[in-house]
Parts: sequence; structure tokens; C-alpha cells
Amino acid sequence: MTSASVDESTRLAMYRDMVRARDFEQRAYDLFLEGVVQGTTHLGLGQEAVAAGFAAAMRPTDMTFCTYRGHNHTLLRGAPMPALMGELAGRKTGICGGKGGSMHLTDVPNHAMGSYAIVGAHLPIAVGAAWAGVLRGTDQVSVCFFGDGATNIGAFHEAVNLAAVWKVPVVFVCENNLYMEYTPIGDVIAVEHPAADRASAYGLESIIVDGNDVEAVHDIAVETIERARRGEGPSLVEAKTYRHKGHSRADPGKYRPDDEVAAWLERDPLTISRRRLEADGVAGDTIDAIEAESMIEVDSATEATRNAPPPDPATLMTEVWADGGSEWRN
Amino acid sequence: MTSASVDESTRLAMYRDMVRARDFEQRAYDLFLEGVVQGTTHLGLGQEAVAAGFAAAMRPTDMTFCTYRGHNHTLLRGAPMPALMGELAGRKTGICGGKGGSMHLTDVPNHAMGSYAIVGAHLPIAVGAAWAGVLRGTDQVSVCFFGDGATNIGAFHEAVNLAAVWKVPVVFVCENNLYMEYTPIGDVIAVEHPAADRASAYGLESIIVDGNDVEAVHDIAVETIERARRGEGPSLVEAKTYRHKGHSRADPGKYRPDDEVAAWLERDPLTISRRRLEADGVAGDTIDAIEAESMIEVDSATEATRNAPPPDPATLMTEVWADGGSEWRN
Amino acid sequence: MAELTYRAAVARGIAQEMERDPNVVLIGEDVAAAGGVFKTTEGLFERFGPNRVRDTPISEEAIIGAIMGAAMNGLRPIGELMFSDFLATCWDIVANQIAKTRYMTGGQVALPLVIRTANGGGNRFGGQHAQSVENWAMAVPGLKVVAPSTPSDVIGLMAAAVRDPNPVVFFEHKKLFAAKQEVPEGEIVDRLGAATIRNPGSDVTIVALAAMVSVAEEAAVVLAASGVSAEVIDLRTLVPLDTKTLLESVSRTGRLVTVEENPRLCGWGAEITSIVVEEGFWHLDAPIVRVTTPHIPLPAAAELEDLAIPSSEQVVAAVQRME
Amino acid sequence: MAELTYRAAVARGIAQEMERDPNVVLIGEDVAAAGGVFKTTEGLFERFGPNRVRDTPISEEAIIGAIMGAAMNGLRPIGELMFSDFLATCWDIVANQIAKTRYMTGGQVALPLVIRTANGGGNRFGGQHAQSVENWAMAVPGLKVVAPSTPSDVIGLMAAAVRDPNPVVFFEHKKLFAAKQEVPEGEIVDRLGAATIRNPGSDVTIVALAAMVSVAEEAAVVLAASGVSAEVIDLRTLVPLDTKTLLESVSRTGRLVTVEENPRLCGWGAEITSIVVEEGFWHLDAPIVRVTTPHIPLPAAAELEDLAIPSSEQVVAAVQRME
Ligand SMILES: Cc1ncc(C[n+]2csc(CCOP(=O)(O)OP(=O)(O)O)c2C)c(N)n1
Ligand SMILES: Cc1ncc(C[n+]2csc(CCOP(=O)(O)OP(=O)(O)O)c2C)c(N)n1
Ligand SMILES: [Mg+2]
Ligand SMILES: [Mg+2]
Repeated sequence: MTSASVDESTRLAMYRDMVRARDFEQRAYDLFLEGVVQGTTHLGLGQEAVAAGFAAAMRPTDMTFCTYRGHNHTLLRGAPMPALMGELAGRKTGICGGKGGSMHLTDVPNHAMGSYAIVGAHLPIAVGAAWAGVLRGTDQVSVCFFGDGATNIGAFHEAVNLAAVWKVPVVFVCENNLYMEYTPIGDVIAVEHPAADRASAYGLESIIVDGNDVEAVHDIAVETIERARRGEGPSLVEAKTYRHKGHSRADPGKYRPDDEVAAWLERDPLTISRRRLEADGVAGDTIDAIEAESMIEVDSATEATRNAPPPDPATLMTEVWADGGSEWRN
Repeated sequence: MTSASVDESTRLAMYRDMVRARDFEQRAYDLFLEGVVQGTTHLGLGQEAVAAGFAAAMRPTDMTFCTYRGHNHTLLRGAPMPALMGELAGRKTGICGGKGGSMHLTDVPNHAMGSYAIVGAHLPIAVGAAWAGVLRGTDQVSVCFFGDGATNIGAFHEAVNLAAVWKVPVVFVCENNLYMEYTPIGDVIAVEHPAADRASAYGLESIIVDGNDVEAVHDIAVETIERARRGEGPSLVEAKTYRHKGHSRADPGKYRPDDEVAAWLERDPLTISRRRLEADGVAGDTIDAIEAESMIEVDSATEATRNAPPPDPATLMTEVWADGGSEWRN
Repeated sequence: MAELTYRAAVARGIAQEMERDPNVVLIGEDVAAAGGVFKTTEGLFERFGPNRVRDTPISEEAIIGAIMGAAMNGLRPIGELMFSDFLATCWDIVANQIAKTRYMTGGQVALPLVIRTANGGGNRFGGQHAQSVENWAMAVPGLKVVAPSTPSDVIGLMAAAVRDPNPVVFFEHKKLFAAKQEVPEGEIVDRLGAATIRNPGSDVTIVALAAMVSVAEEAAVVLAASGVSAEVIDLRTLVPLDTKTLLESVSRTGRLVTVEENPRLCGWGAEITSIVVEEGFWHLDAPIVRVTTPHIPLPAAAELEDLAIPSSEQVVAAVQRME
Repeated sequence: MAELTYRAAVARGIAQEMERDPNVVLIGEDVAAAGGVFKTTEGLFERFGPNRVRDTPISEEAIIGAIMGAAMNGLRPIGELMFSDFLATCWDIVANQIAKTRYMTGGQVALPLVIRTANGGGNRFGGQHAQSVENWAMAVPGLKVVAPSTPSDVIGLMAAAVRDPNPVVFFEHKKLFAAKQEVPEGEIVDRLGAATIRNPGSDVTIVALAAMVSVAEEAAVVLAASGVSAEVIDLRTLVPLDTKTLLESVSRTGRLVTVEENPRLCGWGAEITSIVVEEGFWHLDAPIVRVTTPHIPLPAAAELEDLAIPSSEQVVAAVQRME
């Protein structure tokens, strides 16, 4: 089952990424229950392999666009964990200074070009950013993540079509976790695969990948990103996965059948990956060390966040405009 | 080539419809150049067979939704010609009292539920109207006409999906006349057929019909309307056709190759239909009489329009609200 | 009389109307079995079944387009937009189609429909899930605009909205969902276009809406302690606008403060100010002051969001600065 | 100096900036070979080629979303929406994304982009192709809003808009496309946020924008004949708003009339009225009067449309009624 094309160091790096994402989000959940994380939170627990497989296949200057369920994606592009956690907690140390919040994580230095809280809106934005890269000769690719539910909104259709016609270097990745908020995707589409069964409408190939198998994801990521970089246009990838928790906040996800949940927990991407690494002879110690380091990082980010002050009140009125201010009159 | 299923009286009625539409629009064009028709005008000259074929297959209570290029559709559902012409000319006699104008023809008594001037917006509206018919047990079907260009706007995607999932009795009819305003549809899609190649994205069958062959259109109309009425859900029909004139107003349509225009003029739906009727033994006199009557109707509508007064100024402030008025305060 | 939350009042108001009229239906994302993300539609699916209470895809244009079509063909549909920010995703259907169709068709088409949506800030959701956008709707001719501040108003105004033969945008304030009130059993039907004086007063008129009503009321209490008698008006509906109550109040008090959650520019506070200036100018003893959210997107962090949204302290200060 | 139409000024302004900066690009429906439906982009495709001047599908969300993304990644894109009414079809991208992204990212993302669009009535196009919606944009924090009234302003403000590091919504008025003016050769660069006094006066200040400027000017001529000296201010940009010029003028004249094409409620006239009331109250000698389109959708018929849109007669009457 191991992908021939993925070398061991990449596989370990992806495992590390998944562990870090997992630990970060578990902690975010605890901190939400504790009231430290504010507002809302949408966890990608269980979906880490999609983020890790793609992140590992991207160049540093490639751009990530994702949704409110974007902790994994932003973290794995290199965003500093304390700054992410600070943002969830509405602290001054937050990556957006506390102004964005859980649903709006952006880390431009690492080309994490934003989490977007309105379903589907970021797809055309990802297209435009990738197109700008072509015109400017930067060789960048955009990777744009969204949910199964997003395939029914108009912006999806407009963006994928435009990208296909202009042959824009963007990889659209649908993380099909089978549910929108509380309603199964199967209830609101007349096809089986919300993304893959729409690909042909844009002249694109239908691509489905096991989103819980990080190596399979990585393979498809390499293939579609390179295709994009060669100027052959966009791809639309449907990654089958599952969220371990509810949609947001403390949602227990009771609308999902127990056996379905159990079956997917069995297919936890971290378990799959760890088993495979072990089967391939990676020492248990190496893996344990990765896990221990991750926990240290998360603990330290937590500590930093707990100690961080709230945003400076003066920042309420900054950064509406490029001059740093918010004045609309003279 | 004659459809077995269409009897002679229907074929004659459809021919009459096409002639009336043709004459009406030729006149509208002349009146536009003369300054009697105001604002703008989008002619369906050359596309009459789509309107006629569907209109003939609809029950009186079935609902038509169309675009700014909607003269044909509205007329052929039974809207009185003087009231249509009055509307184009902004007269008191206009079907909307002059408030709608050329792009907004509505005739509720005849279930012509509106021409819509914003590309794609009417598709979800048509879905909702048809759905209401199901809930109320009225046995109505909605037929919703739109252009090739409309297949790239988000509302198209949302509406067709919703209709497919809810199995709503609506027939979506794409009049593919190869152009948007001045740009060929082929430039802005990555598939060959803007509608038919998208049908599978909604679990629908791909249906293409010769939109200049009124009998072929009628056949597909009967089939899809009955399918809808049986509760088997929507269809998406792509009718290949061509507009004889430019997009709107006095646009000469110079962006289209001469030979393309010539080839399509050869395939004028009226010529095709008349030839076929003659070949099938319909007397030339019968056909001539239809044409003469049509011209009389158009002349009389023109006369009425020329003599009609402008709207009563008081109507400026009426019919914002259901109480007939426009008051927003007490 | 039972204590009812604003949240439960939404479901009760809808149920009352669905019970009465079989043509009333409700569609939206997760409104059926899940009972809505804010639990405002709980129990309706169980009671009225899948034909009348329906989940939709995430397709706001289709949702609102569908209720428009349904209203054209005999239903009195209610469409839910989870967050009022999402009005932007179907603004064409709302502003260009629904609002204008009756007029453009010369009165041929009636659109008795209600767009319900969760409006307003205070939940630390950030700039795309916290906006107050009732001014967007007010700026578009052809829409009625309702924004109740109490559970009992929710029921009565919901009934009025559903029964109204015109399109109504009904703003439920997220910050009020947990608010409670004793509400009598039985049918409650209110009317659109009538403001309520929540606190009579004689020195200054404070006009507010939705979550800002309690902010104004708190301010009135503080002002009373310093000898200023503030009249608090809850507008309840923006269209129709109860200018009579407003102008009458200002004619007595000579002073006006508007308190709105919208960002500053072109809000309903500006509209009311302009009306009062044009028609009640000679009654005014001092400049009208608008208390608003600053003209900024809403920040997520608690400390910043609380600073952004008008507070009773700001209202008190505004009144004290007058003159 | 050559005579230039407003229409041609649009193309000249864009060309000037495309020439200067290779990162300036233009996309929209039929903007390339066809030169735009209003012929405002004629010659640009031939001059700058298909990479920089591009036709799009009819996909307004994709057009405006794409320019947002392009601006995030180093371009200074211009996106055309054929009619300003179509802002509604991509309002989420405009109001929720473009306007808020800089703030929500704590300043990480700059969006130097221009949304150009044909605004306003007078062409008998009916309610969905004739609206004046500059107030929609003004109501959303994070957008600059420009609406020139003359060919030379078109060029200078286009340059300012393209060079501005913030998102700008640039309203071109359909009724002005044929308007002509002598315009000097060479680069023209103006700045955003500076109103212009088109006609100095001392008795009343009339504030207008875009097509309403000439309406105000005509009114001033009529008023002058009856001995009333009207100062006409062309706002030119709504955000930033030149409140200095405005307040200074009212402090001299003591009277204010706003003339706007928007429907009545929550327009920029209300905003300006409120600012002047709050900050210039004691200078006012009479109530401020707003002349607006009534709060109705726009009708298509010539006679009705002409009645709906403010006329110089209405402005004159408003001034004469004051006091
Ligand atoms: C336009 C819009 N409609 C509705 C919502 C509310 N909402 C937030 S997440 C969500 C479900 C999205 O489902 P999916 O696309 O499958 O992504 P997932 O949450 O499963 O990752 C909904 C309906 C929204 N944010 N934006
Ligand atoms: C949302 C929207 N975008 C753009 C326009 C301007 N417009 C009017 S008609 C048209 C072309 C439509 O082409 P198509 O759908 O093929 O219909 P046709 O005119 O060919 O019948 C365009 C771009 C519009 N009315 N609405
Ligand atoms: Mg999902
Ligand atoms: Mg076409």
C-alpha cells in the first residue's frame, strides 16, 4: 500500500504534520470548552491527511486557500502555532491580531492566503491569485480546499469553470466528509460524488482519493500540482474523509449513525499512517518522539496563549485601509 | 423528417406562432429604430421555434419563465400583442403599465411569469414556482428558458441542482445561440455543449435538440413536460439555435463570421417549417393566410401603440406594495 | 403565562402561522430535523412534516429564489438564511428580483414571503458572521424590514410578517436568542409599522432596534439617576417606519439620539435623523447624535467586539454631551 | 486640448494606468475585442493584448473574486461589472470579502483593485438596469467609492483609484457617457476624497454627484435668476468623504440641499445630512432637504423614469420651499 513515490523523510514529515494538527485541534477543543477559545471553532479532526498530503507536495510559495475548518491547512503551511492559538483565543498575539478569529486564519508570509467563512467564496479568489502568478511568472500554484456542501453553491461553479477556461494553475480539493453542518450531503445532491461527478461539466477529469490515506493524498497532490505548474490547468480532487467531531463548537454530531462514526474512527488517518510506518520498519521510538515533540509544542503554545494579553483597544480602529487607519473622511 | 406525434393542426398552430413572433419582433426592431420602442430591445428573431415548440406543448396553467430576450415566449403563451408592444414603447397600455419595459414582460393571466433581465436569476424562481404547484396539487410544470451564457452563472448551478434533488417539475431550456452579448460561448466554457455537458452534474440526461426545427422541439417539449408532470423531476434541454440580429438594440452583430450567419439564415426555422408543411401537402393559401393575418395583427398592435398615451404620472407611485401604493411610513 | 426565550418564540411564531395556513412553508439549511443552527426551528419538522419544513443544499440563491417562485404560485413561504451576512450571497434575488417584481409587473405579481435571518454581533464570530445589515434591506424599495427585540414581539411580528402580502425581511438578533420573557398562551398577532415606547421620558428621545433596545433602556436608567428623563423608542420595524411616534416624541423632548448596530455610514440612524431634521427641525434643541458601530468590519476578539458595538455608556455619554 | 467624451475618458484613464504599470489588468464581460457594451474599453485589447485585457464568462462572482485574488498576489486588477445593478450578483465577494479582508487579517492583505461599473438611470432600461447603488457601497466599511461627473474627472479619478492601495468601487454614470469636455493631453492624476465646488454661492449649498451635478448646476442658474446664490458641490468621491468642504460651505450658506439619484431611504444624502446636523447644527438656518428618487424601483417608461429621477425643477422647488 505504500506509495512508491514518497520517500521516508516525507512520510515522517507528513506524519509529524498530522500529529501536530491533531494535537493542536484537540487542545483547541478543550480550550473552547474552557472558554479560552472564543466564539466558535470548526475542527478538522480526522481530516488531517488531506492537509498534510497536500502541504507536503507544495512549494513554499504555493498558495493555500481554505475554509473556517482551516486550522490544519494554515498550521501545516507553516503558521506559528502560538499565533494560531492566540487568534482562536482572541489575543493580541493572534496571527490576525485577534481581529479575524477562528474562522479567519491568514498567514501571508507562509502563503496561507486565508480561511474563508462564507461557503464557496474563496474558490474564485484562489483562481484569481493563481492567475496573477501566471501573469507575473511566479510559477505558483493555488490549492483551494472546501467541503462537500460547497459544491452546491454558485461560486463553486463559476470558479471551476473560469479556472478551466483560463487554464489557471489551481487545484480544487473537496474534502468530502459526508456532511454539511447537520445534513448529509447525499440529501442535497442528485449524484453520488459531489465534486467528482461535477468535474466533467468543466472538462475536467473525475478524481477521487482516499482522504484518510496521507500517501494517496500526497500522490494525487504531486500529480495535480505539477500538472497545474506545467500550465495544463486546474484539477478537481474529491478526498473522501470524515470529521471525528461535530460541525462546530460543542456539536456532538448526534445526527450521524453510530456504526458510521465507528467505522471511520477505525480508519483514523493517524492510525493508518503510524501502522504503515511501523510496518515499513520505522522505529517506534522515532514515532514516539514525534508525538512527544508535538505535545510539547502544543503545551507551549497553550501556555503562551493563556499568558497573552487581549488586543490593544486602539487596534479596533486600525487596518481598514492600507495606511493603517480607518478614516473615511477628511 | 416530420414528427409522427405532431398533428397537422398543431403544426399549423406552431407555424402561426412563429410567424406572429417573427412579425412582432421585426416590427419591434423598426419601432426601436424609429424611437417608438424605448430603451433597449433583445430580439429572438431566428429562435422562434424554441418558443413555439414549447408553447404548443404546455397546458394553459403551465408556467413560462424567460429572459429579456422574451418577446417570443410571452407572446406565444397568449399575451395580447398590443399590450406587449405597448410595454416596449412605454405606454399606458403596456402589459406592465410601462413600468417593466422591454426586458420585463409578464402576463400572469397567461402564466407567462416574467422575463428577467439579470442572467440566471429566474432559474431558481422557476423551481420554486413549480415546487409550489406540487405542494398545492396543481399539476403545473414550469418551463424556464435561458441563454447559453447563463449556464456559467452560479444561479444556474444552484437551481438545477435543487430541482433535481427535490424532483421539481421544471424543464430548463437553454437556447444556445452560440453567443453571449458579443463573445462566443465557446470562449468561456471548457466543454462543447454549455448545458447538455453539464446535465450529468445534476444526475440529468444530456438532451440536445435542433432548436430551429419546431417539430423536434415540440417532441422534446412533450416528453420532458410529461416527465415532469409524472413527478419524475426536471430536465435540461439544450436547443441549438441562432439569433438573426445582434444582441440588442441596433447591434449589427459584426463579431460573427459572415458564413456562419449565412448558414444559419439558410436554416431559418420559419423557412424549414413552411417548406415542410408544403411538402406535406398543406395548401400554400392556408399558409399565406396565416402570414397575412399575422401582419394584420401586428399592424393593428402598432396602430394601437402609436395612439396609446404614456402612463398616467400617478402610476409612478403605485404598486410597490400589495395595497397598491408605495408608502413606507405612517 | 410561561417564560419563553426569543429563540423558542421564533419557532412558536412560525408554528402558529403554519397551523393556521397550510400554504405557509419553511425552507433553509438544516432547518428540518436539526431544528436550525440556532435551534429556532425546533419541533417544526416533526409537527409539519417534510413537505412543509425542508432542508436545502447550501445554495442561498436557490433558497431565496425558490421562495420567490413559490410565493408567485400560491404559497406563503418562509426562507431561512442562517446568518444575515449571507444576504450578500443572494442579494440579487432579494434586491433586484423580490423587491422589484411587483412594481415592474405593474402589480401583477404578489410576493407574500418572509426571509428570516440571524443578525447582529456579540458572539465573537468575526466580520462575516456578526454584521447588522438591516440597513441594507431598508435601502432597497419594496422590502419590509422587521427586527424584534422581545420574545413576544417575535411571535406577533412573525405572524404579521407571514400574513403580510409583501416580502418581509425578518431579522432575528443572535444576541437575543437566550433572552426570556413571560408570554401569554394563545395566538399573538401584531402589526408592522408600529414602534413601541419602551420607556416614556421628556428630556431626550433615544431610538433603538433589536439588541440595541436594552442598551438604550440601560442608558435611560443611568440617565434617570442623574436627573435626565429619556424616552426609549423601540422601532420594531424599519419599513414601514413609524415616523409619527418618532416625530411626536421629538416634538416633546427636543432631543434625539439614535442607537444602531450597523456600521456608521448610511444606516437607519441617518435616515431617521434626516426625517426629523426635515420635518421636526424647529423642535430640535440640540444636534441629533447617532451612536453606531464605527465604520469598520467587526473584529472577532471579545475585547474588540465589545468596544465596537454601541454600549449604554456610549449612549449616556452621547446624551450628556448634548448641549 | 481635444474634446473627449466621458465614455472615451474611461478608456483613456485605464490606458494611462496600464501603460504606466504592467500589473494593471482589466477583466469583464465583453471588455476585450468588443470594447465593452458601453464602448468604454475600446482599443485596450488591441493595445495591451489578451493577457491584460480579458473577456470572462457571465460569472460575476468569479470576475470579482478573481480580481480579489489577483490583487492579493501582486496585480492591480480592474474588474468591470456591466451594470451596477449586478453588484448584487457578487455582493458577497464585494461586501464580505473584499471590503473586510484587510481588517480581518490584521493588515496582512492589501487589495489594490478597482471595480468599475455603469451606474444610474435615464436610459429607459427598467428597474434592473438603471439603479444608482453607490449608497450600497458607501454603507460597507472598507470600500472606497468614486463617481465622477466629467470626462477629465473620469481620467484623474480612475488614475487615483488604480493607484490606491485599497479596493475602490468606481461608478461610471450611463447618462454621462456621451458628455463631452475639452481635456488636455498628457497624464492626469487626481486624488480621492476631494470635492469640487462647481459653482460658488452664498445662500444655499447644493450637494450632488455624477449625473446629478448638472441637475444641481441647472438649478443654480434658475435660482440665480431669482436672486438666490446657490453653491454647487460635486462630491466626486463618497469614501473618503470631503466633509471639510461640505461643512465649510454650509457654515457660509446656512442651508443645505442634497441631490441624489438613489432611492430615498438610507442614501448618502441622509449620511451627509446627519453629519451636517451633528457638526454644523448651529450654522443651519433651515431644515436640510434631500431631493432623491422616491423609494420605488425605477420604471422603464420615459415619462415615468423622468418623473422619478431628480430634476432641476425639483431642486429649485426644494430651495424655494426652504424657510
Ligand atoms: C454561503 C454560506 N451558507 C451557509 C453557511 C453556514 N455554514 C457554515 S459551514 C456549513 C456547512 C458546510 O459544509 P461543507 O461544505 O461540507 O464543509 P464542512 O463544514 O463539512 O467542512 C454551513 C452551511 C456559510 N458559512 N456560508
Ligand atoms: C448577471 C448578469 N450579467 C451580465 C448581464 C448582461 N448581459 C445581458 S444579456 C448577456 C448575454 C447573455 O447571453 P446568453 O445567456 O447566451 O443569452 P442570449 O442573450 O444569447 O439570449 C449579458 C452578458 C446580465 N444581464 N446579468
Ligand atoms: Mg462537509
Ligand atoms: Mg446566447
